[in-house]
Amino acid sequence: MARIGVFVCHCGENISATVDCGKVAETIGKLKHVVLSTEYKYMCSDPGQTLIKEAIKEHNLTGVVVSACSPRMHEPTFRKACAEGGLNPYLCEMANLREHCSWVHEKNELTTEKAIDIVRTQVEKVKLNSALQPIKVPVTKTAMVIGGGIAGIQAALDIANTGHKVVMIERSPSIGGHMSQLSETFPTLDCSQCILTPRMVEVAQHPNITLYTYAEVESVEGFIGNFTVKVRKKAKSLDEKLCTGCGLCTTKCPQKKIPNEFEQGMGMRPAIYIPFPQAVPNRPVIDREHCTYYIKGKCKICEIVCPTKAIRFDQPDEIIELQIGAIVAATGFDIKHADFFPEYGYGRYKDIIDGLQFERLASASGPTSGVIKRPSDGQIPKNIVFIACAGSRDPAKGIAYCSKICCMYTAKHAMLYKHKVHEGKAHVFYMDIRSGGKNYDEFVRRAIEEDHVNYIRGRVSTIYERNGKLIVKGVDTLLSSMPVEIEADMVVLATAGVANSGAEELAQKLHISYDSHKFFAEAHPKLKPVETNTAGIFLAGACQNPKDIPDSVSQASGSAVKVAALFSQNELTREPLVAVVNRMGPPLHSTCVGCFLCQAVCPYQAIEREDIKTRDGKVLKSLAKINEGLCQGCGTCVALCRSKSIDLHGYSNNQVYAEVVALLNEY
Amino acid sequence: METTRKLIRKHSLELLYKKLSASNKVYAPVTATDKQVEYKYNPPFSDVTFDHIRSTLSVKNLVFPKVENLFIFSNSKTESSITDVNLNLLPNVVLWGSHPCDNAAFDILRSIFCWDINDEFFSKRLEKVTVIGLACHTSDDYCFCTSTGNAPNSVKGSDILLSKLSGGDYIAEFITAKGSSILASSPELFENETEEKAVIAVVNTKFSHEQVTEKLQTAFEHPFWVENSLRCIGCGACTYVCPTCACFDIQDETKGKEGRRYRSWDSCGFGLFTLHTSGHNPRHVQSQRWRQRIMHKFSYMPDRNESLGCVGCGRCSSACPVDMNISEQLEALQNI
Amino acid sequence: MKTGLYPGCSLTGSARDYNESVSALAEAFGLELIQIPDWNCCGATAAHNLNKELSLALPARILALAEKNGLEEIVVPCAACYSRLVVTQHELKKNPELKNRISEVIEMDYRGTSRILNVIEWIDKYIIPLLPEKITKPFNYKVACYYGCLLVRPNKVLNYDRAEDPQTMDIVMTKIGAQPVDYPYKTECCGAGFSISRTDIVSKLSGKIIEDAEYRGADAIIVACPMCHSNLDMRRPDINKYWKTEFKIPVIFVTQAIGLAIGLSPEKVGLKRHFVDVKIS
Amino acid sequence: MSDFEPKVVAFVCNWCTYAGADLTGTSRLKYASNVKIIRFPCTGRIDFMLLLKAFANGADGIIVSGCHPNDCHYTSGNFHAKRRWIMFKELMDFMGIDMNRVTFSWVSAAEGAKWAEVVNETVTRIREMGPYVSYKELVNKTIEEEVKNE
Amino acid sequence: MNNLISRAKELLESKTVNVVIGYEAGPTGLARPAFITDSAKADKLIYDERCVQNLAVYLTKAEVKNFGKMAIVARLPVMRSIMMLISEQQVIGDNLIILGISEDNSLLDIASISVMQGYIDKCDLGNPSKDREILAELNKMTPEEKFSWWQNQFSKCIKCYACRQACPMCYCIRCTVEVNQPQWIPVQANAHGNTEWHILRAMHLAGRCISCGECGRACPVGIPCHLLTMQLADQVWNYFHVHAGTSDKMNSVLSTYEPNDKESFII
Repeated sequence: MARIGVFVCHCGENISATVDCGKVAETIGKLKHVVLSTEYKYMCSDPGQTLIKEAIKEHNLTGVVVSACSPRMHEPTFRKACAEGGLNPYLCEMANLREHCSWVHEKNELTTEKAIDIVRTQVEKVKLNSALQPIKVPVTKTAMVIGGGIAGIQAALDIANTGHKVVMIERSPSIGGHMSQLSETFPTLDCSQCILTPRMVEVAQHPNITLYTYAEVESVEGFIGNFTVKVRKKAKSLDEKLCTGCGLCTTKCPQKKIPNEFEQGMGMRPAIYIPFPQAVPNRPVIDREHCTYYIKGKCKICEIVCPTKAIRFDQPDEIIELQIGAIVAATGFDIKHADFFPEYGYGRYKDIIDGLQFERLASASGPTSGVIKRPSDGQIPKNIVFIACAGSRDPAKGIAYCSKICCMYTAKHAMLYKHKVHEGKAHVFYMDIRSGGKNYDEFVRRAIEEDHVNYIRGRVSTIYERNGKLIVKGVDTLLSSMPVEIEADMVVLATAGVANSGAEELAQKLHISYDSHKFFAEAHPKLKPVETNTAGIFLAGACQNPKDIPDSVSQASGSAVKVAALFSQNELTREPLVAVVNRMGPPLHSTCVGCFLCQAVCPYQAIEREDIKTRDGKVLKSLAKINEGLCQGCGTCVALCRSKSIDLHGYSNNQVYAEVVALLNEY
Repeated sequence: METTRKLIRKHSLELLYKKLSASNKVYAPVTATDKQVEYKYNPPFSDVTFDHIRSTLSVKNLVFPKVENLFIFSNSKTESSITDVNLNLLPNVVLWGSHPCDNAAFDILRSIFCWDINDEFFSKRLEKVTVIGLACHTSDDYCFCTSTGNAPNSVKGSDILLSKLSGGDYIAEFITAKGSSILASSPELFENETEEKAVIAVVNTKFSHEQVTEKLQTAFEHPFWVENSLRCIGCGACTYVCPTCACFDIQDETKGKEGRRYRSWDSCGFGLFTLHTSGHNPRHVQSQRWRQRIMHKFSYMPDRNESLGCVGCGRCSSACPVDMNISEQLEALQNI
Repeated sequence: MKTGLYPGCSLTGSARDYNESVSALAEAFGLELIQIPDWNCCGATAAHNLNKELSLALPARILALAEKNGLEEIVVPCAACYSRLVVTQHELKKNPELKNRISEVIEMDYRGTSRILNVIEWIDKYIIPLLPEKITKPFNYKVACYYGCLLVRPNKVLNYDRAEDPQTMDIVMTKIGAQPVDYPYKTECCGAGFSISRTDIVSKLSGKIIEDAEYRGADAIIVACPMCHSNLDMRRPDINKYWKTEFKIPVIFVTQAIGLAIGLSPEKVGLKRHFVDVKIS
Repeated sequence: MSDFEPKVVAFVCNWCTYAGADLTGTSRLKYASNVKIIRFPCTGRIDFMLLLKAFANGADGIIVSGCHPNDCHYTSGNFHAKRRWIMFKELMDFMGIDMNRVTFSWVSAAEGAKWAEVVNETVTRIREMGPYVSYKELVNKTIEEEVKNE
Repeated sequence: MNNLISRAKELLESKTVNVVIGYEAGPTGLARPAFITDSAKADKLIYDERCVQNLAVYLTKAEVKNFGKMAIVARLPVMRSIMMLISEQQVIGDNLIILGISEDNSLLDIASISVMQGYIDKCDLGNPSKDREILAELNKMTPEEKFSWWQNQFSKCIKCYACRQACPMCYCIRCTVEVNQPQWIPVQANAHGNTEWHILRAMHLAGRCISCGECGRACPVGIPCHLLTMQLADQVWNYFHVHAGTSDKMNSVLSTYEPNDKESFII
């Protein structure tokens, strides 16, 4: 027989000022199975909690209803108190008399009556609560970092340095990401490669890090602490153990006219190539799409010249399966390209380039060895226009957000230009200058004041070519509000930062959510910016939204700590408020009929198929089975299940039904 | 027993109907818009049908309602109290125009409900019912009353039996004291019987129920059941329309402090009918349930209740969505 | 299917040449155009600055008349009218209450089911498929396609072509043998809003449009809007006076160009009504 | 019917509307006390049968509320719920069961004021409509008849 | 019909299947489901307008499943039911041979599930025209009229569950009405219990009903309960542009969603 204790809290006067707490306690005390119904000024205080603990023992309570504030506030408090009093914490419910009653109604009888209804409802519910045990799942202490840019590198190193194993997956032939393409970095103008390369090498040499480049995630199954990840190692057409990285093959390859991705298409590379001199690993791969042998069936010059006979034309893709405990997604971003800006003439006029292309032009290792030469004729531009917010903050273009990094790198670009072309004129069209960050605004001011970059507040409507010049038509909204026309030799568009290609597919493989721009979604915009809604998967860097290097690195370190915290436990405990499929003895085994429509509604792929078999392996019946590690307890499957074969701990059919009845009927 | 027979003209029949309606609830068949024949309380005489072969449902609900309250209860913190149903408040009912097959079912139901202990609900209700039966002048392929020991003009179960004359008048046969009292209270409505013979439907005998009963003694494991019930979809239509099926379920329904216990119709055709809490089901496939239905009516009841559990009305066959024709199966069983 | 035609005031007044070319094309391609009976002013361009309900009621009445006459699709050659009609349909679709209110105002049932085509859409749908066999005199000229503002804006409402760099008219031109030039002024303002009050602004803005077309070697400017046409054509003397130039480039409606390409006479397509001589035919 | 106090049950999700209603409280915004809340983890958990149970137990009105589309704590529970309500509402409309007595809303954890508005609007509407007699009759009349054994 | 019989014989003789599920004529002249296991008895098979029952209902019945490989006579609604049953993992397509019957009662060559899908795609998948007319009439009624119309219908219901048992999609081994903790649906066949039962049934078939009308046909007391599920089938099409039973991969409407599903009643 149920023995329920009810504790009505006054919350100082927060509740008792409008609700007659004495009457509530008295009325509830008359309910069947309520053996104790009492009131107290502050239930959450130490004496209040002690009251509960003692009552549990004294009255041998089987259920507790604390009638106080919102369970979103103090449910953990009182569940803990019950546990300390010797009662299973899940046999405690809260009746929300404050936020949902005393604070929102006037003092009168109706309010007290409502309070009684609310408490009665919880009493009827708690009678049907079951004692639940936290769910324990083991943890595989190996992390996977997807993406080898600066965020991924930082996360991998931080995790590896805590002593845990890390697998890093990078889809291009080298790690380094966009940072390796940059010339110099704001706000210090130190060389990007110089600070990045040591980190890249550290990754390659770290005993706890296994690096797979030219590899992509094929599938992810499982749950926090227990992921099974399949990785496709694309064929490099190379025996990496034999290759010394001498690079002879790359110089002899006859196919040399392939736009170089690392140079943002501003240079060419051969079909067998090392993406850039500092690449890690410093080994070539054959780009099978462009390789003459794969296209025409003959050539094999690289094989002939290779001194160690390392070329393997028949190498297949390899799928490896890894057991992983936590995943850090650090897949970075891309920038909006080409035909997105027809009015800016990108793609039509050679001398209109994007920010990353300018980085390569300005880079000492770039196609022009760091001399700012315009692509069309190699002339040094005398008059250069930078357009910030090319696409960003433009709802009409479908990108309403600020790409965050453009203001700063545009200032840097203008500065670099002025440092290299002293007599040149640099103009920047901008909407606002967003230079929040340590030493950021000073940096922009330096561009304006010391380097005399001409900042024009206004947008550019169109760019077209006339008399060999690029006519940039815009408006100056600060001085005259009149149209401005600049005859430029070159234009640099700070195009919007967008989600990397394949982000959506990867998110679907990881079962994490993503926003309408395909950026990965954090679990909470403020309080859980590193977590995703899928437990055990964390975010680092610009895959979440455009970020600069310090932000990416900070978040990467944050995600590393999350992983390390997870790996500090041998097993995980989770709230047991999960769904469960009923089971019974043969011949029924369960009332589940195995339609598996629940699999379709589950946002977490937490519903598995379980085959009931005879001893000789014949399948008698297939049932749905909830994976407790994955289930988050939303209950959508419960409401969908036609035969009511699934139920949800904490919100069971019996409980919610009893709540409806209790709320509307007097007892 | 020699019974009184009188002639009653059609217009007098109407007067009788009105007179009975004044002091009783009269339960009479009408043809609904969708061609279904259903019984209603006190329909206008003009709506009452005299030509139906069978109503969609039997009239067993007069004595065995779809839902019957057994008692109501209320709980407080410390005690529970029970209030019985006051059966004395039941109204008098005249069942008008029901056919001999349906009327014969009352005795069979009594043999079930009052087999060992008297089911008060059933017998109190039956006590209040006066049956003015109507002999069949039409029949169809589903009818097989003659195979179950009944006849289209059997007086079993009727207090008065009306038989139609070709001109539209009726012969009234007074069978019981209840019936005779109606004659006594309204002698002016009746005339003496003439030579004319009533029109009675012809229902051919399809099988010998004695022979069926005998065959069933050894037929429990016969493959017949599976072969002939594959198409049965396991609904309860046959049992719910049946005038003699008497299985029920008992439930408590509580709302707040108060609640009630009631019984409602159940069916042996349902898979859950015999499902144990353990998950074991002694009749776990449909063929076993179908076998149960026939066995119960043609073997177990003759054995235990000394009467067949079937009156040959043919309702179960006509209601079946997949044409599980009971007389066809019984015919076949007789010859296995 | 029958297509309804909403001519609006321009096509019966200052842009009769446009109207003639539309009719000539319909006739030449065997297309049935039914003028919406009892049509009224669309309210452009003043009504929406003065009275929102009025500015919606006027086009709604036109659309309701089309619905009433069973015209599921209507072509609106004038870009201003087109804009007003589409905007109205859009506004009333998202606001059912307003829709009921407007129905009351116009005392007619308005459902908003008509499909509204601008002239390019009409050409794309009905003329382009039949065009190849019909071309007898390919329009072998360099053309600057001038879209103006109302044909493609507001893009969110019209959902037609690219607002900043439209292409549809250029594509139509290539189909009749013309070579569109790269023309940055295709959606620049012609100053139509000031065509009565500040003609100097019109001259200044329209002048730039013409100048760039000539600079890019175009033989003609192609338009699909009566107001664009009147500013670039009728105002030409003022423009030349303002800029002290001698611009001679003709301004031709897209329908006229197609008409010429299929061998219709200049008179038939209304070319004789132009202020700037069209010497290219 | 001037003294008619409607009984309104609110089925809300824990993460948005329940939290939003908490915010209404924290903001001390007042609303009609006729509404009582039952908490669910997600609108996806809310069985359509519960709405019928609420009516059967004497509710005159119902509020169903959860996270705005795309804001679901569980990513998609509210989308599934939306489809369920679309179908349910169509069925109820077809059967003549009055869905004007049910308010469906999206109230986020930040929309404390909206919650008060939703409640007050619903209570006002139900007050005008009066008690849900036809559903109550459906339940009570038959029981009464059965109790009387007619 | 001869084609059907010879095909059935061929399948049974070659042991390709163990049973052919089709129709035979009963003693009263009605057609009824038949299970032919012996080729000698295949001559009993008939196919004409009388053959109305949806045979797909048998594919999930325990005693029928025991046959293993089977052939089934299938007109459009049966084919759509089979699609649904495969998509809901109740039937294994490989175990089935479809003896398709066209609109004009001729035997179709349905070699595989994908061929069946091709056939279904070409058919009119809306509700039958006679039901469409009744639905249109009902939809014209006021809410009060609808309520009393349906209450009048439900008052006849005896809860025999013939509607459920006849429906191929109602294959649950435990129906919600049989759940008593909590008792979702009142057990008794009264106005309340009947109304909620019919709501439940219709909702559970939303997006899954293939408009065969079998539930209404099976009802011994003549409640046109198929109109409820058909109305929802119409609405599923209106809202989501989906017809149930058109693919063996499909998830039903209520177990899937599109973020931009349109509704007008959520504030």
